[in-house]
Amino acid sequence: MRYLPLNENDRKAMLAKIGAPDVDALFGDVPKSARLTDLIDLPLRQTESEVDSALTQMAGKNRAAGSGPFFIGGGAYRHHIPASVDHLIQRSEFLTAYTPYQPEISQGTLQVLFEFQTQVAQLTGMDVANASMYDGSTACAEAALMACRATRRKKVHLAAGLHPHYRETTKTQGKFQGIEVRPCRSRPGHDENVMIGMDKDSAAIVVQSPNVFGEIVDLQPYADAAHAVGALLIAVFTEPLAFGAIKSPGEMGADIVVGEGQSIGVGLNFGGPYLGLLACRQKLVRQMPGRVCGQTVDANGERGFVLTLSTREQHIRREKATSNICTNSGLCTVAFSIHMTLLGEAGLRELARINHAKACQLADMLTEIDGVELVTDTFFNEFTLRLSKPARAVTHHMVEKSNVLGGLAASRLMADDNKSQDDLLIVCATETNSEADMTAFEAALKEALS
Amino acid sequence: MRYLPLNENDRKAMLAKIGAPDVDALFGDVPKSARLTDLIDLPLRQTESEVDSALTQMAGKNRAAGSGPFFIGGGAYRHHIPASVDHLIQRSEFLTAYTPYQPEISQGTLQVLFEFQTQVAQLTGMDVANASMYDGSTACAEAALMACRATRRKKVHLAAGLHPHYRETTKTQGKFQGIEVRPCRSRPGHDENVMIGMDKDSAAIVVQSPNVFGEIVDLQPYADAAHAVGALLIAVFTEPLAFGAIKSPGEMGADIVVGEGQSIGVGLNFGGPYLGLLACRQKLVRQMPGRVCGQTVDANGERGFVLTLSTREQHIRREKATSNICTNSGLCTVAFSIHMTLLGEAGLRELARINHAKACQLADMLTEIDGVELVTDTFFNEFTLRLSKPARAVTHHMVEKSNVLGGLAASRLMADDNKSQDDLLIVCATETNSEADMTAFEAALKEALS
Amino acid sequence: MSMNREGRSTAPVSTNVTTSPTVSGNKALAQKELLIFEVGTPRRTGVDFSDTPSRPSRLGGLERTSDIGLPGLSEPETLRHYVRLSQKNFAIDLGVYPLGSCTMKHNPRLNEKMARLPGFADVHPLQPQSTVQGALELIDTLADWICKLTGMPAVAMSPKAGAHGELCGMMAIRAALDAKGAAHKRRVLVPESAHGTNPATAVQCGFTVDEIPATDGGRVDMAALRLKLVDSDDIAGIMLTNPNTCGLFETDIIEIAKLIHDAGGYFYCDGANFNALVGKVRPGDLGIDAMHLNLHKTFSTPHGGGGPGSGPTVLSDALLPFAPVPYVVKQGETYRLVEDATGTQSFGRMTAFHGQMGMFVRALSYMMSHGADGLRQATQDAVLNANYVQASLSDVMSVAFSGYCMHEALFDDSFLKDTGVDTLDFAKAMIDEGYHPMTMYFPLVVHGAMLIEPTESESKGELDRFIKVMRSLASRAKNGEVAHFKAAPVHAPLRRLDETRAARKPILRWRPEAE
Amino acid sequence: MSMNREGRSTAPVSTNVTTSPTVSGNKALAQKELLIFEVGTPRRTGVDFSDTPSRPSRLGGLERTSDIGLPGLSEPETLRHYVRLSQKNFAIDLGVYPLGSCTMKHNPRLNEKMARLPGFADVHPLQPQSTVQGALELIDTLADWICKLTGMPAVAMSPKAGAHGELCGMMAIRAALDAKGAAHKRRVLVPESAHGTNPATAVQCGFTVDEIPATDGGRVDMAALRLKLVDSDDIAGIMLTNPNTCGLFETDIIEIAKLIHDAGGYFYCDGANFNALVGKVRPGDLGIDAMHLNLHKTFSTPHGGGGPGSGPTVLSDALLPFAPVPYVVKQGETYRLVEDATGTQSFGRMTAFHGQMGMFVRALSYMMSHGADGLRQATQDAVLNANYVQASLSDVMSVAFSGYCMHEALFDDSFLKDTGVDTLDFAKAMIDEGYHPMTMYFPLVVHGAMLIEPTESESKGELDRFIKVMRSLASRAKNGEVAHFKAAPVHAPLRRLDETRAARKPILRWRPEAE
Ligand SMILES: Cc1ncc(COP(=O)(O)O)c(C=O)c1O
Ligand SMILES: Cc1ncc(COP(=O)(O)O)c(C=O)c1O
Repeated sequence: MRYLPLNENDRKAMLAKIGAPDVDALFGDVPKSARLTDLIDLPLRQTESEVDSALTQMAGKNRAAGSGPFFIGGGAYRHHIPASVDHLIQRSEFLTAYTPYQPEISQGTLQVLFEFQTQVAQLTGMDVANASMYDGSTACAEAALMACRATRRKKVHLAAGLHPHYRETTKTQGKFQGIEVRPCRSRPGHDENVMIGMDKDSAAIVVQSPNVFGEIVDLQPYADAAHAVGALLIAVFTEPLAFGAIKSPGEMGADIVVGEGQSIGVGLNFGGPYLGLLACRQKLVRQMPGRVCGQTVDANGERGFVLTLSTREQHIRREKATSNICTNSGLCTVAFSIHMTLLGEAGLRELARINHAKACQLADMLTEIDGVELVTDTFFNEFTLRLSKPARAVTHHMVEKSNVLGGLAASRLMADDNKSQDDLLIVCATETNSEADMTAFEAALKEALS
Repeated sequence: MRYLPLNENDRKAMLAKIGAPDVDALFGDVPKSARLTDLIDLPLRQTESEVDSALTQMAGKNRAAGSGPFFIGGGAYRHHIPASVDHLIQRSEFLTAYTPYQPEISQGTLQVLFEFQTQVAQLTGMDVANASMYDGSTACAEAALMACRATRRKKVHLAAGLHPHYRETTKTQGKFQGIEVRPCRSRPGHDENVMIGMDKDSAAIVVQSPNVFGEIVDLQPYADAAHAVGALLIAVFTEPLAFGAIKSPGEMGADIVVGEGQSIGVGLNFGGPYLGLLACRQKLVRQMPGRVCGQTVDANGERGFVLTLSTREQHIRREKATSNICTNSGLCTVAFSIHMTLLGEAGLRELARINHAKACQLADMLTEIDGVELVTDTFFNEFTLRLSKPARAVTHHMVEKSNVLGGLAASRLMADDNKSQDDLLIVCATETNSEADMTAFEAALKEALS
Repeated sequence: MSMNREGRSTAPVSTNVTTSPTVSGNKALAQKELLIFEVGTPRRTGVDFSDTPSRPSRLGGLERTSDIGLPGLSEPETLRHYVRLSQKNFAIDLGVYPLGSCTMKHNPRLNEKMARLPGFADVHPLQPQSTVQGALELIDTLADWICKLTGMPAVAMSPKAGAHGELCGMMAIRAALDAKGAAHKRRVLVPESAHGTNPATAVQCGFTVDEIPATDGGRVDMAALRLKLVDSDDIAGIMLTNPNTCGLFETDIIEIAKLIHDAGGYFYCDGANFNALVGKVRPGDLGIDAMHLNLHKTFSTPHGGGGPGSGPTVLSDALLPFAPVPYVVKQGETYRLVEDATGTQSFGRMTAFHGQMGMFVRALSYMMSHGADGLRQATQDAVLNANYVQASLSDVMSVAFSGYCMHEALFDDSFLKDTGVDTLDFAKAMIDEGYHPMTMYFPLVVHGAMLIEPTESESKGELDRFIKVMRSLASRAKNGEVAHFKAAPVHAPLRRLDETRAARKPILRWRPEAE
Repeated sequence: MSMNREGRSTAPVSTNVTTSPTVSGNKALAQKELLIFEVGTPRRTGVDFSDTPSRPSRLGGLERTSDIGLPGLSEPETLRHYVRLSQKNFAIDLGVYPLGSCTMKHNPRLNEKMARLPGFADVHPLQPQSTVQGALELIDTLADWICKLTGMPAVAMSPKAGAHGELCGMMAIRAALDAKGAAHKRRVLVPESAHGTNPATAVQCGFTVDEIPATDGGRVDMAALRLKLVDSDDIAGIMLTNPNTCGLFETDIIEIAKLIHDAGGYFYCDGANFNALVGKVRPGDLGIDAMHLNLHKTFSTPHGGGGPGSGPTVLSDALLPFAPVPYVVKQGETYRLVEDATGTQSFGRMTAFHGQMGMFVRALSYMMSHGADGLRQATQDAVLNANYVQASLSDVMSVAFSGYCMHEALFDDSFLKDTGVDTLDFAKAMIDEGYHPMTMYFPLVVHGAMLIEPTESESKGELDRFIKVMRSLASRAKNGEVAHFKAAPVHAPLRRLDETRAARKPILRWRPEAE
C-alpha cells in the first residue's frame, strides 16, 4: 500500500525486537469477543487513479457554482480567490503542521496568527481577536455564552435578521447550559423587535448586519439599548467584505463581533471548512473562547510569538474552561490572512465597492420584472426580493430551465418559521458576476415568473 | 498591477535618488527614432479571473486525452502521474530557483540531479548520465555530434525505426556542422538497413528500441557491427518505461543512450516541456554535452554536490564547447526523479508488466477486426497495425464519431516519406486504459473500417 | 582562491566558522521576516480589478468613513512573506512528528487534489439539492464507511472537530435523558487521564464531572468505578477514551459499558485514538453509545497548523433519534438533506450548513485508497511502530506501564530523576536534533509524561534514527550534560520563548505605537 | 523551570548558545538528508497498481533478466525526501535573486494553474488537429503578442530555450546565405562581452567567430567594428546582445545593423535582456534579423532550477522563408499546424513536436495579465530598480561604466582592491546575509564583474534592505575584515564546496561500493 513504508521484512524484524510472535499479539488486551477476524465488508484498496476517477465522477454530479450564472449568498459568498492563496496554503509547512505548541519550530504559523488576529481586529473595529472558531454560527453561539460569563446573566436576545442557522446553533448551545435564548422570528425589517423584553437579566442582544436579508443595520441604537441595561451587544456578520464599504461594528458600539470569514480566501466548499471570526473589546479578553496568539521574546531577546492565555482553555482548565474548543480553523486563517494581505486596504475597499455596484445594478435589473419587488431598502451585495410566485419553485425552475442558480429561497433557511417567507428570494451579486450572468438571471427570472 | 510592488511614491523617491527627472530619462541611450511613445496595440491589463476564464475557454477547445478513450503514443506517452509529483515540483524552492551555480544554497536541486543521473544511468545500463537535455530529439542530435567528436569522424547512420522527428532534428543539426547524416526511410522491420554503407568513416549508428513502430530491437548485432568499424552505437528510446520489461541498451552494447523521459513524471503537455535523457560509457564523459552534477565535499568535509566538468560547456569554453546548451529541462528532471523514486524498481517493473499486458490484450482485440493486421511481431506498449483504409481518415473518423483517440496514423510522422505508410496505424496502450476504453476503441475501429 | 567563470569556488580553504551575526538578521536560507504591518502599506495591493462604475449607494448612510488600517502587499511580496514564514515551521513532511494523541500521519496529496475538484470545492451549501447530488452521495458514502468501520448504526456528520463531536454525543445523551424525564441524571464519570475536552464538554452540556482514578496498570480502576456507581441514580454516563490516553486498551471496557447501562447512563467513547482500532476492533461491539472520530487524525486530513478538523460522531440506536440536523437520507437513487428539526426528537442544529465537506472528501479518498485491507494493515503498522519504539527505548527511558502498548508509547520522567533535566528540556533537545517533541505532561496521571505516537507512516529506517537519537539524549542526560538540555533549542529559528511574559501582559495584536 | 501542561516553557533562562553538533546531523528544521539510494530499497514502492493479468510476452526474447538497481520509497518517505531537499535551495520566493542576465522575476501562480488545465497539460502533440484547436489558438495568440512586442513579422515557436533560439536564428541565417549561394560568408562578429552561448552557437552552425572589443563606455567599439568590416566578403553577420551584457543599450545599434546589412550579413540579436525594452523599444525598429526571447526570463516562466525554458525566435522578412517547422497558420477560423518542410525553404526541424507548450501558456497568462500598459510599466520599473541600486551603491562599490544602466547594474572589483576580498568572497558573504549573489565574473570585459539585475519584482523596501547590506559588506571589506569573507558562507546548509576535487575525479553518480 503506497502510504505504508513498512514491508514484511521490516515487520518481522520489529516483532522480533518487541518479542511478540505476531502482530495480533499486540492486540492481546482486546477482549476476544471484540477482535475482528475477517476484513470489514468494504471495498479493498484502490490505486490513485481509481480513486481519482471515482471521486471525479461524484464531483461531476454537482453543478459547480462557477459553471454558470450564480447568485446565492445566504451566509456563504463566492469571490475570486487569487491562485497564490491556494498555492501557499498547500505548502507542507503550513498544511502538515500541528497546532503550534512548540513555538521555537512553529513561528510560521504563529506569526500568521498574530497578523490574522490584527487584521480581524482592524476589520471589525475591535481591540482583539482570537485565533479562530469553527465557523460563524459556532462563533455566534460561543459569543452568547461569553456574554453570559462576562455579565453573569443568562438571557440572550436574537434579532430577526440573524441567520437562522446561527440562531439555531445558539439555541442548541444555550439550551443545555440553562441559558434563555430568545429568538425573533426571521423577517426583514424587524430587527428592532429584539429589544422587546430586554431587561436587567439580559446578557446580550445579538444583531446581524448586513443581516440575513441583506439589510444594513445601524448598530448604535442596539448598543445603546444593551448598554443601558448592562448587557452587551454582539454584532454578527456573514460577509466580512461588507466592512470594506460600511462602518465596522466597533465604530457602532458593539462589544463582541463574530462572524464568518469564509468569504475571504476560503471558498464555498459546500459549507465547510469555514472560518469563525471572534473579536472583542480588551476588557473581555479573558472571557474569550479558543486559542489566541501573543507576542513575546525568546531567550536571546528576539521577538517571537506563542499561544497564550491558555488558562482559559480546556487543556489547562478542563471543566472550568471558557469553551471545549481545541482544533479550530487553522489553515483557513492562513488563507484568510493571505487573501487579506493581497487585497490590503485599497483592494478590500475597491472589491467592496464593486460588489455593491454589482448588487445595485442587479437589483435595478430584476425589479424591472413584473412580479418582483425589492424588500430591502439598504443592502451591500445581497438583497431580498418578494416574488409573485413561491421562491423555492422559482429557483428550481431557473436552474433546470436556464442553468441559473438565481438566489436563495428564504424558506430554505426559514422552514421552521411560518409560511410568510415563501415568496422571498435572497439574491447575492459579487465581482464574479459578469454582465452576461446578470442578463441570463434576468431572463430566467422573467421566464420563471411568467 | 498586482505583480508590481512599486507605487508612484516609491518611483518618485527612487528617481530622486538616481537624480533622473523621470523614468524616460533612463532610456536616454535609446535612439530617439526607436523610442515608443504610444502603447503597443495589444489588450490592456486584465484581472486574474479574466485571464483565468479566457485561458480556460481556450483549453476547453482541446480534447483532453483523459476525457475519453486514448491510445496515442508515437514518442509521447500518457501515464498516471501521482499527485505528489506535481505537488512537490510546485514547491517554490524547486520552481523558482535558477540553475544551481551557488552550490551552498542549491543543494536541493543538486542532490536531486545527482540522484536523477544515477537513476538514468541505472535504467539505461550506462555508467553516467548528464543533468538533462531539452528533449529526446535534441538529445539524439547531440549524441550524434558527440559521437563525431569522440571518433573524430563525420558520418552518422540513422535506422529506419528512428522516430522521424528525431531523424529530422539530427539531420538539421548535422547539416550545419558538415556531418553526413544518412537516414533510412521509415518503415517497420527494416532497422538492419542502417548497417548498409557503414565503414571506417562512420562515427555512429543510431538505432531506436522500442522503435517508432513499437518493435523491440536486439541492439547487440548493431553494437557489434558498429564497434567492428570503430563506430559507436547510439541507442535511442522514447518510452523509458520499456526498460522495466526489456534489457537495457547498456546490456546490449550501446555506447551512448539517449531518449525522451517525458513518460515518467512529466506528462503530455502538447509536446513540451519534455525531458531529454543522455547517458554514456565512462570513457565518453568528457565529450558529453550539457550540465552534469558531481559529488564533492565542503570546507568542513561534508558531502555535497556541485555542477562540474564545466570546461566542456559554453559558459567556460565558448566556441570550443561541446554544445551551446545552457538552460536544460531542470524541473522535469525533478519530476522524473520523484516519480521514479515513488515507483522504485518493483513499481517500475510492475508498471511495465501492466503496460505490456494491456498492449497485448489490445493487439489481440483489434486484430480480430476485419481489415486489421498486426505489423509488429514484437512490441512493448505500442504496436503498428496495417489497416484496410488510410489510417489518417480512420483516426479522424474515430474521434469524430466515437470520441476515441485511436492511435496515430504513421503518415502524420512520415509525411515526407512515400505513401507506403498511409495504411499504418501506430497504437499505444498503457495502464491508463480501462477495459471499457479498449472495447470502445475496438468498436470505433470496426465501425470506421466497415 | 581559484574560481571558475560562474563564480563557483574551486577549492575552498577550511577556516573556522565564525557565527558572527549578520547585518540583515537573515542567516542564509533562514530569513528574518517582519510583520505585514511593518512592510505593507494600505495603498499597495496584490489584486487587480476590472473597471466597474459605481452606483448610488444603498448603504443606508452607514458608509465607512474611517480607514480600516490594513496593509497590502503586491503578489511577489506576498509570496515571499508566506514562503519565508512557512520555513519557520516543523511539519510532518519534514520529519518525525510523534505527538501522542494527535496521530500525525502522512497527508496524501491525492486527497488535496480531490478536495479541490470544482464539483466539491466550488459548490454552495444552499444550492438546490438536485444540483448537489454528488456532494450528498459523498457524504452518504463516507457515512457508510464510518458506520461499518465503527460497527454503529448511524453517524452525525456535521461536527466540526473532535471537541464538537463530543458536544454532539453529549448533547444527544442529554436529549435522551431529558426525553426520558431523567433531569436528575447529570453526573458524568471521566477518568483523570481524560483529554481536557472531555470534562469541558460535559460541563458545556450541563453535566457535572466526577473523576475516576486509574489503576497502576493505567486503566480504569474498576473498584473505584463500582464505588462511584453505588449510588447511580444521578449517573448520566461516562466519557472514556479507548485506547485510553496512556495508549492502552481498556481491558474492562465491555464490563464498563454494562455497568453504565445498568445505571441508566450512556457510554461516550472518545475516538481520538481510533487509529489503534480501525479494521481490528469495532467500537460498536464494545457497547458504546456515542463516539466522535477525528478525521484529521485517524483519516489523514491535514492538521493545517491547528485545523480545520472534522468530528463525525457515531450514535447507537438509543441516541439516534436525538441526532442533530442536518443529515442525508437516500430515497431510491436520490439523496435528500434533512435540514429542519421541527417535529422530531433531534436536539437541533450544531452549526451552519452541513459539516466539513472539504475534510469529508479527503477522508473518503483516504479510506478508498486503503480499502478494508489497507486500513487494517495501517492499524497494525501503527501499533507495531509504537511497540517498536517502546521496546527500543525501554532500557534507557522509563516506560510508564508495562506490557504492549497500542498505537502510542507512554514514558514517564523517572529516567531523568536527579539529572536536572526535565521532560521539557528533553523535548527541546529533540528539537535541535530535528524531531518534533512528543506530547508532554499529558496524560496527567503520569509524572512528566512523554507520549510518543509514531503512526504507521514512519519507516523502520526513520524510526531507527529516531531511536538512536532518543537513546543518545537519554544517556547524555544521565551523563550530567544538563547544560546542553537547558540551553536547547539552539538550532531552531528562535530559542525558548518567554510564555510568562506573553501571558502576564498580553500583546495579542500589532499596534503602530507598539513599534 | 516552570512550564504549562502543553509542555511549553513559561520563562526561559538565557544561557549561552552552545552550537554543539547534533547526533542526528540535523539542526532543528535543517534536516540532513541521505540519498534515495541510501534509504530506499528496490522492493518498496509508493505507487499502487490494479490487478492486471499477464499475457504471453511479445518482447522478442529481450525480457529484462537483471535487476535495474532502482530504490523505491513509499509516498510519505518520498514527500519528506523532496521537501527536506527543497529547503536547501534558495529561490525567488525566498529573497532577492539579483542574477544579472537571468531576469529572476516573480513567477505568478496563476500561470502555474493555467498550465495545468487538462485542456493544455493533458493533450498529446499528435492528436488530430481538429481536437487541439485551442492549443493551436494559444500558440498563435502568443506568437501575435511576441510579434507585436518585438515589431517583427514572424516568430518560430519551437526553440526550447535561449540557446536553442540562437541556433534557430543562426541556422536561418545560414540557410539564407546558402540559398544565396554565399557559402563563403562564414564569419560572425561577436563582442567579447557576449554570453558563452553566442560563440558556441555560431560554431555549432558552422560559422567562425570573430571577437570585437568594447569601448571604455562598455559598448561595441565602432571603429573596431568598421575595421572588421573592411574586408566584409566573408561576413555572415553579427551576434549582439541588446541591452548588452553590461546592462547598457547599444547606442549605435541602428548604425551597426546598417553596416552589417551593407556587408551582406545578418543581424542576430540576443534577446536575453528584452526585459529592459518590452513596451518601450521594438527590436524590429532597430534593424535586427533574428532574436530569441527567453520566456523563462522576460515572461516569467519559472526557471525550475535550470529549466525548462522556451526560446521563441523572431525573424525578419529576409529570414522568414527559412523558418523551421512546425508552425501554426490560421485559415479562416481554423488553425493548422504545418509540420513538414518538404518543398519549402525551411531549414528543417529543430526538435520533436511543437515547442514548449507549458511555457507558452504561462507566458501568455503573464502577458495578458499585464497587458500593453502593465508590460511597459514592468519594464520601466525594472530599469528604475536597477538604476536605484546602481545609484545607491555607486559611492561604495565601483560602477563599471558611468551613466544610467538599463535593467541591470554592473560593478567591477576595483572597490575591493587591496582588501584581500575578491568578487567570489563578496558573493559568498551575501549568501550569509540571506541574498543570492549577483552574476559574477561575467561579462568578461570587466574585472571581477558583479552584475546585479533586481527586476521589477522587488519592492523599494526590499531593495533598501539589500542596499544596506551591500553597503555594509563593502565597508567591512574595506575595513579589513577579510577573514569574515573568506569564511563565508557559514550559515548556509553547506560551506564552500571543493570544485577542483569534483572535477579532478568526477563522481557523477552513486555507486553501492562508493559508500
Ligand atoms: C483524546 C482527545 N480527545 C479529544 C480531542 C479533541 O479533538 P479536536 O482537537 O479535534 O477538537 C483530542 C485532540 O487533541 C484528543 O487528543
Ligand atoms: C545573454 C544570454 N544569452 C543567452 C542565454 C541562453 O539562454 P538559455 O539559458 O535559455 O539557453 C543566456 C542565459 O543565461 C543569456 O544570459
